[in-house]
Amino acid sequence: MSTRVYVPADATACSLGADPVADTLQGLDLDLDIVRNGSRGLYWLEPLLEIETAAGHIGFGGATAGQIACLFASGIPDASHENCLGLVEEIPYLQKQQRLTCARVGITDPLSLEDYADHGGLAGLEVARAMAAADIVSTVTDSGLRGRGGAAFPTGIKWQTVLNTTAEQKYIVCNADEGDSGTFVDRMIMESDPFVLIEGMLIAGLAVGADCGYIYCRAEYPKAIASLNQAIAIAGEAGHLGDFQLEVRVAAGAYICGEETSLLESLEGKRGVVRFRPPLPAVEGLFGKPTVVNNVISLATVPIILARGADYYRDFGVGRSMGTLTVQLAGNIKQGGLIEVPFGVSLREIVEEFGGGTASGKPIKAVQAGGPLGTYVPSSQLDTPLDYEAFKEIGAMVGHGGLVVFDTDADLGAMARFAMEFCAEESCGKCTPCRIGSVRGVEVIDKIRGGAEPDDNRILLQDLCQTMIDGSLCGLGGMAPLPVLSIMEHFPDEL
Amino acid sequence: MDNFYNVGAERDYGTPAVPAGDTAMVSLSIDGMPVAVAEGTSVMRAAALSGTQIPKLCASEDLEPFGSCRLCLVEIEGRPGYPASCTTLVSAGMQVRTQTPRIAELRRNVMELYISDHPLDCLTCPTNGNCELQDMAGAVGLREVRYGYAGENHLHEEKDETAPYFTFDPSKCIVCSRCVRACEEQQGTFALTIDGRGFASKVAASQDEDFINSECVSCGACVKACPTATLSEKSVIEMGQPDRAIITTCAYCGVGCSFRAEMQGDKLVRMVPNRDGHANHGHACVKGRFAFGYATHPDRITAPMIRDSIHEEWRQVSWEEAIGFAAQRLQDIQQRHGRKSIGGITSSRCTNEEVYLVQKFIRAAVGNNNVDTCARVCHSPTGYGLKTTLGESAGTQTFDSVMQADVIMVIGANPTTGHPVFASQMQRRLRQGAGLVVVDPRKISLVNSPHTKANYHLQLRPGTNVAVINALAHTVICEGLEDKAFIKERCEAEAYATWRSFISEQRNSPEALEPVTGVPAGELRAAARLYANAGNGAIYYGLGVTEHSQGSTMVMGIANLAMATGNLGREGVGVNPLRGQNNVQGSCDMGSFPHELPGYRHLSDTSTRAMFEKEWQVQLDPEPGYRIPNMFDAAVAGEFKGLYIQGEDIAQSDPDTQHVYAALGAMECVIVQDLFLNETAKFAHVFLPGSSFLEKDGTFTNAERRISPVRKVMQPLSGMSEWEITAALSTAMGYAMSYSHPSEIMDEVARLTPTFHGVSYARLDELGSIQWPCNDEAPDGTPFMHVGEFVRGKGFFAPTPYVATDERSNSQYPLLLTTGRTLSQYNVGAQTRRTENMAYHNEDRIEIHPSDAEVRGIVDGSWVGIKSRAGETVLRADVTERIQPGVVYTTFHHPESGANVVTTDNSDWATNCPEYKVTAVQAYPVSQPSQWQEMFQRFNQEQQELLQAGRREPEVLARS
Amino acid sequence: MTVKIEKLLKMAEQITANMAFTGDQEVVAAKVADHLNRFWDPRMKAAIKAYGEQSPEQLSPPLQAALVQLN
Amino acid sequence: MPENKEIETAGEIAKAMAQRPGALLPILHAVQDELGCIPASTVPVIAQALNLSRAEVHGVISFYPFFRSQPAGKKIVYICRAESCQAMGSAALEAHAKQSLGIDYHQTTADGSVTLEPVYCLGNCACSPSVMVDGELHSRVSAARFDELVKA
Repeated sequence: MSTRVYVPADATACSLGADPVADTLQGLDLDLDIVRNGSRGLYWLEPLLEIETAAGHIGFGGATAGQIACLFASGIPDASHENCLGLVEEIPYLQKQQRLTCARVGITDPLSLEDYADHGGLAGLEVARAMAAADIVSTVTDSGLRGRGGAAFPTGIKWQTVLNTTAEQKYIVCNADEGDSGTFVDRMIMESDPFVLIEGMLIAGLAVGADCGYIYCRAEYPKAIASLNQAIAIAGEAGHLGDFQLEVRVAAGAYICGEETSLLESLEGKRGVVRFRPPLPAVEGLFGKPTVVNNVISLATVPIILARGADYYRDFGVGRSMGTLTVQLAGNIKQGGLIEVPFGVSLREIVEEFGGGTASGKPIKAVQAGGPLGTYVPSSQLDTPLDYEAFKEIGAMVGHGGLVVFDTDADLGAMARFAMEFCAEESCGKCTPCRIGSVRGVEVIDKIRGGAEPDDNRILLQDLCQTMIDGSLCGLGGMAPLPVLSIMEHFPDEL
Repeated sequence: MDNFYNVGAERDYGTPAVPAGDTAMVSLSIDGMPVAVAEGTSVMRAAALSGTQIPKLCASEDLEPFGSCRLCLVEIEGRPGYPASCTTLVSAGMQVRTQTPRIAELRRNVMELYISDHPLDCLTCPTNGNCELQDMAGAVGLREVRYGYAGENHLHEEKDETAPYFTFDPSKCIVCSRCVRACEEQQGTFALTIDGRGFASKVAASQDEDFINSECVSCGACVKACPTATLSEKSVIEMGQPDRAIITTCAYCGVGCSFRAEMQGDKLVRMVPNRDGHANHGHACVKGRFAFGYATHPDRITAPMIRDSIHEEWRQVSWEEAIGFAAQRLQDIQQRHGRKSIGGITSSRCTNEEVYLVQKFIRAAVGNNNVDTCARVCHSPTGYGLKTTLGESAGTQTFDSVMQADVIMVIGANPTTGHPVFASQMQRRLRQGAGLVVVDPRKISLVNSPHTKANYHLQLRPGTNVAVINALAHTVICEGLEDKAFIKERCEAEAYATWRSFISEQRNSPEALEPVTGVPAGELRAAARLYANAGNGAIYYGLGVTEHSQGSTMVMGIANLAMATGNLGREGVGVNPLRGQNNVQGSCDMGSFPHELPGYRHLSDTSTRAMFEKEWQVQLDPEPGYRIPNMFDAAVAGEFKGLYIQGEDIAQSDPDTQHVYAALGAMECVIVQDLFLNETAKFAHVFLPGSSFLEKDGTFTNAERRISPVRKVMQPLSGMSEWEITAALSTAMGYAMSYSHPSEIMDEVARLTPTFHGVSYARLDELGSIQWPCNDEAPDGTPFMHVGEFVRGKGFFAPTPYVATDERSNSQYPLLLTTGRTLSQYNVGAQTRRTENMAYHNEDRIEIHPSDAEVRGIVDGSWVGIKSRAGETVLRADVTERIQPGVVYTTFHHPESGANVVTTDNSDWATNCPEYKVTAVQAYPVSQPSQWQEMFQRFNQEQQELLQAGRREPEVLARS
Repeated sequence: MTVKIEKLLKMAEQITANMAFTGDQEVVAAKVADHLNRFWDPRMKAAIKAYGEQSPEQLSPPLQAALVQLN
Repeated sequence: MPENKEIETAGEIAKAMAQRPGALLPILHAVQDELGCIPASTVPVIAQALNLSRAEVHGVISFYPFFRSQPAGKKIVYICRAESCQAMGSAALEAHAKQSLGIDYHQTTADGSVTLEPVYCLGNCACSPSVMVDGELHSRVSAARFDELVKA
């Protein structure tokens, strides 16, 4: 019997040489069954080669194609090999996690429906098919699932609105325009477990009465796009889609299209300019029809909620932050990767225990949480637990769960400038505070950093930030000042 | 009551009004004051209605809310943040605060950002004094720009001055997108966009090119929408801001747009479409908006002129002498050749009052019924056909009715060029999802243009309209799609039975007629089903219906189809002729046909005649007089000798030019009352200088029967109003006319015409405009007709056999020529050719399909000879697939084109409306103008010299 | 035949052709006569009537019948 | 490709895809995949196929950084400028890239070999700084590694 060997085909794994590893293995004169799985998210170990044994998968980290010949010199290596990481499941980084949404990520063959079903896939859809639409919605509502894209709006309530709105056509739109720096879990789901997203969308369709769905995926994710397209074809052939029309639409490099209304504009073939609200997309969304717009993670979490029940999911987490959060650990970090944990774990635990501190070995200066519009959390606040409310208390945001770590060498004044620059770069240009304000923000920061009337200009910058926050049409202009203000507050010497 | 004279600036409530209807009222408080407004109203509008102007830049009542400028932010009790009042709708019990310290600060800070990227040249800026940015900076109390002015900016963007009437100065742009939205929402051309994004966002025409080369059609909506000087009229840049405005009505097409003529003293600075205009709702086109320069063009003739023969120099004379000369000549002719040897032609470009007076002059002073109107050559079949079937010679709907139509059928009309403002409204409805069927030999732009696509384009062969309408009706009847209840209740049973059996005959089936029409039967059936199954099906048609040998039959066929499907008598449906000129409807209403008196009453009707005889104190001839073509024939035969022509260029506009020339040349006294020495005036003996619409008081009646006021904004350059000229001529002929103001003429019309009983200038002032019938039963006018009952009682199904025209292609004349209009030029072009509209269309071209061009060796832009049985001319080729093989097309805006040299004297069987739309021709490459064109050049040269010689005279006299 | 008569004849025959669908000559003639009476100048009517009396073979039968009924 | 051939190709693509709801972005992607960019000359046929104005299509193309109206160099190199990569020194990498190639962002080297573009996150943030060369993602890119990638 051949031995099953797993080599991730995940984009990050491939960027670290996974493909040549797989090719080399293919060329070996051994009875190997090579599976191109996704990544488990232990990125500091990629390419992580896994070999199936009776005891479980054993791992070999950081394999290069050149090392493969050596590793397999005397046949298929076992756990006794000096480079073996042991059982992958027992690597603390993984062991300490609670994988619900990402239960299959990195474990299964992403495009094997059989593998998917064997690992609990399709169970949620089966349950949903036997339920009334309103019951599916209330299950999701009861689970406490909140939009994981950043806004943290209760998913069930959004679905309820769409369900309640009468229309001859409704849509399910998956926001896969994951543009926040420090985030990559959407990509991982799409590359490593695309069926779970499809299943989530099908359940959403059943719940609100929609028979058409679009996945709006950023163009920077070619592997995710390919994986989704294949998975949709496979699911379709297997009859799982039924009458549901599902299509991947490729974005074109505009960050603002992650904002749901500009995403809808873009899907309609227009400039990705933000719409005012109300009307909510749930009432007048894509092509003016009621539309569920959910993030990849939100939709990918739905199947397990249906399969295991609202209570099962809700019981993870703390307070009003229920279930698990997929944290992505990035930036200057020793052990970057994906960490799915229940809400409530402290920031410090994540960056220090999971992340192992900075890559540079220097102390942590700050962690930017929640993407480019998120605040810089100073090291003094690292004991804050990861939950929406606790974060809110310190003026921070969970967002899409991305954490970008900066060491003490970081020039946070430059990062404040970058926040404004990014806003200027990515502004859709519709509203004035964002369109002009962001450009002026960069200029005022330059003046401060250049020593030109720094006190007046600090006041002006504060004023500008508040104008953008209170006056902008959407979250880009409304939140871009947050990192700036957090730096001004916590690191007054740097700006 | 609004006074239409010297009205102030237009008020702008920020967001569109909620459409009237059974809308609930919502009570809320704004700054502590209770307010009640219709549900669906924006907070901004609610505030404005209660007298509070919330600062705004991107919002405008003409456009859907957008929410980009962020100046209109307010606080609402219980809601987080600062919602934009333009995009927030009122709700019951809402407590709004429009002014708080934080809001003031926010608005000031937003304005500060705007001004940090704006030139500080207010004092020398063309919109100084009329700039919303300036006003808002004042309103929010901006006192300093803390960013300075050295930051990134757009101050060095280059100005685009390529458009003829306005400039685009991007350095002053605040990217509010009002221009882009106006182009999309109001005009429907989508010629503008925002290029790039973020700070680099800028307004761009088409693919970021010069306006003149872009898709822009110069409707001016963007210019009106612009809150700054970015898009400015060149006239304003040149003259400065106007200081007063007078509401008047456009003198171009049958849409009849209401305009604010904005003035400095007696100088017209600009024409701005009136938001309260019931036909146009604040929209305009390149003609009405900008092409008014002809009114003060040096070619205007402002002094009366006479001469004994057409080869003599003109003599500039006093009004008394000219009128006396004309009256004496006419009387002399009558003495020698009889009472019926002279006649008159009224103009659809003149006011109702002027037209009424000319027909009165002919009937009462001249004493015969030889009066006809230029509607003879455009919509006379509409009068005949609709009167016969429905009982009234007019379109059935308001323009606004189209907004309730589910399927629109456009037959033989090209609204985007001929009736652009209505086309914009129609396209808005199409964008909302209404279905569209186009019946036209040409691929007009409605067939396929941005956001407009016909479900079916029935591309018929010219001359086969009736076959197509019969096949449509056949499909409706034979597939059981008719509205049986409507027919039973509303129509004459016997006539219907006759018609039904006729239309059901196999010869009227789409399949049988396909070889005749060239329209695939399957498509035709599908189009019939679409129309018949629409909740509301509305038909709009134009001269492509009427200008045929079976024009009247076709009009009746359209009415039949509408009756059979129950598409009459309510909003959203109907049969709607799109009238070519501004006052076609009115000139017909005013009784300028030789067989009927005002209000479409036949001369043979003794009681009607008696009423007029009593009012006019004359005896009226009960027999019809000559129609225009009959006049020409009689003139050529030597039996018709004198003609009074009011504002109408028959020598250019009427078919078979050489015949018209012969007729004019044969007459002893041709009196032309016009602005310019037009083609007809070159054959005249008396020239009476007319006045432009800007110099008139009166009314025009548009295609929806809407009577709108025309207001004098400047004195007549000739010193005499046109109605005064006619009255003076009449008096000189021995029939005294004494009116002191045109309103008295309208009072007389109202006294004598039941459908006008309720019309008066006072009521027009009160209502803005009135759709007739307006009388005791309908004191505010009648938006749609035939509600509950047809004007004639029961609807009449007139059988409409298809009789092929004599104009058939053969080996000698293998192509069919059809004619039409362009957007930028109007009719014979007398007005528009004397404006910058020449930048868009400076010559008539012949459209020919590539396959027809190729076999003849014709290439795009080359000279092509066009020869018919009537004559020959030469035009440059426009090789295009808009036209089908076997068909060629041209316009006749330029006299030297000689398009009507080619058209024949074939005409509608019932009304003699010329068959402009079908002429069998041959086309071939040539290298020089036609013989006719050479003759035309020589004649024109001679006449221009005779004019110049005459016009020099007074100067010489003055010096001597 | 003068040009004018030629035209009048053409117009009258055109009217007749468009009225001819019923096939009943009497009805057609009545309709044609009514039309001419309503819309034609008496001089035109007189001219064609005179021509019809002079050269009846040049006219279609329903038109001949119609001309008799002219005022 | 000659201009008329480009127009023809774009027209065929647009026609084939026009019936899809909101088809403009997919069409623009397909045209760019086929022609390497979306030449201005192809805008009219794309607009026509979708019942859009040229202005609208132009507006859309100019909105999205991914679409280009001019052909790119043989290689398109995207350098991530986002925070995670900055935390790992991408600013220095950017400076190196611009200096060694002698071009700024959105420019192409004189020999037409490389077009340099910024990108804001490649989703590879655990292994910053990231660079994407012709769709291939690269992790933890140093200046030396950058030079190799560009040369290869």
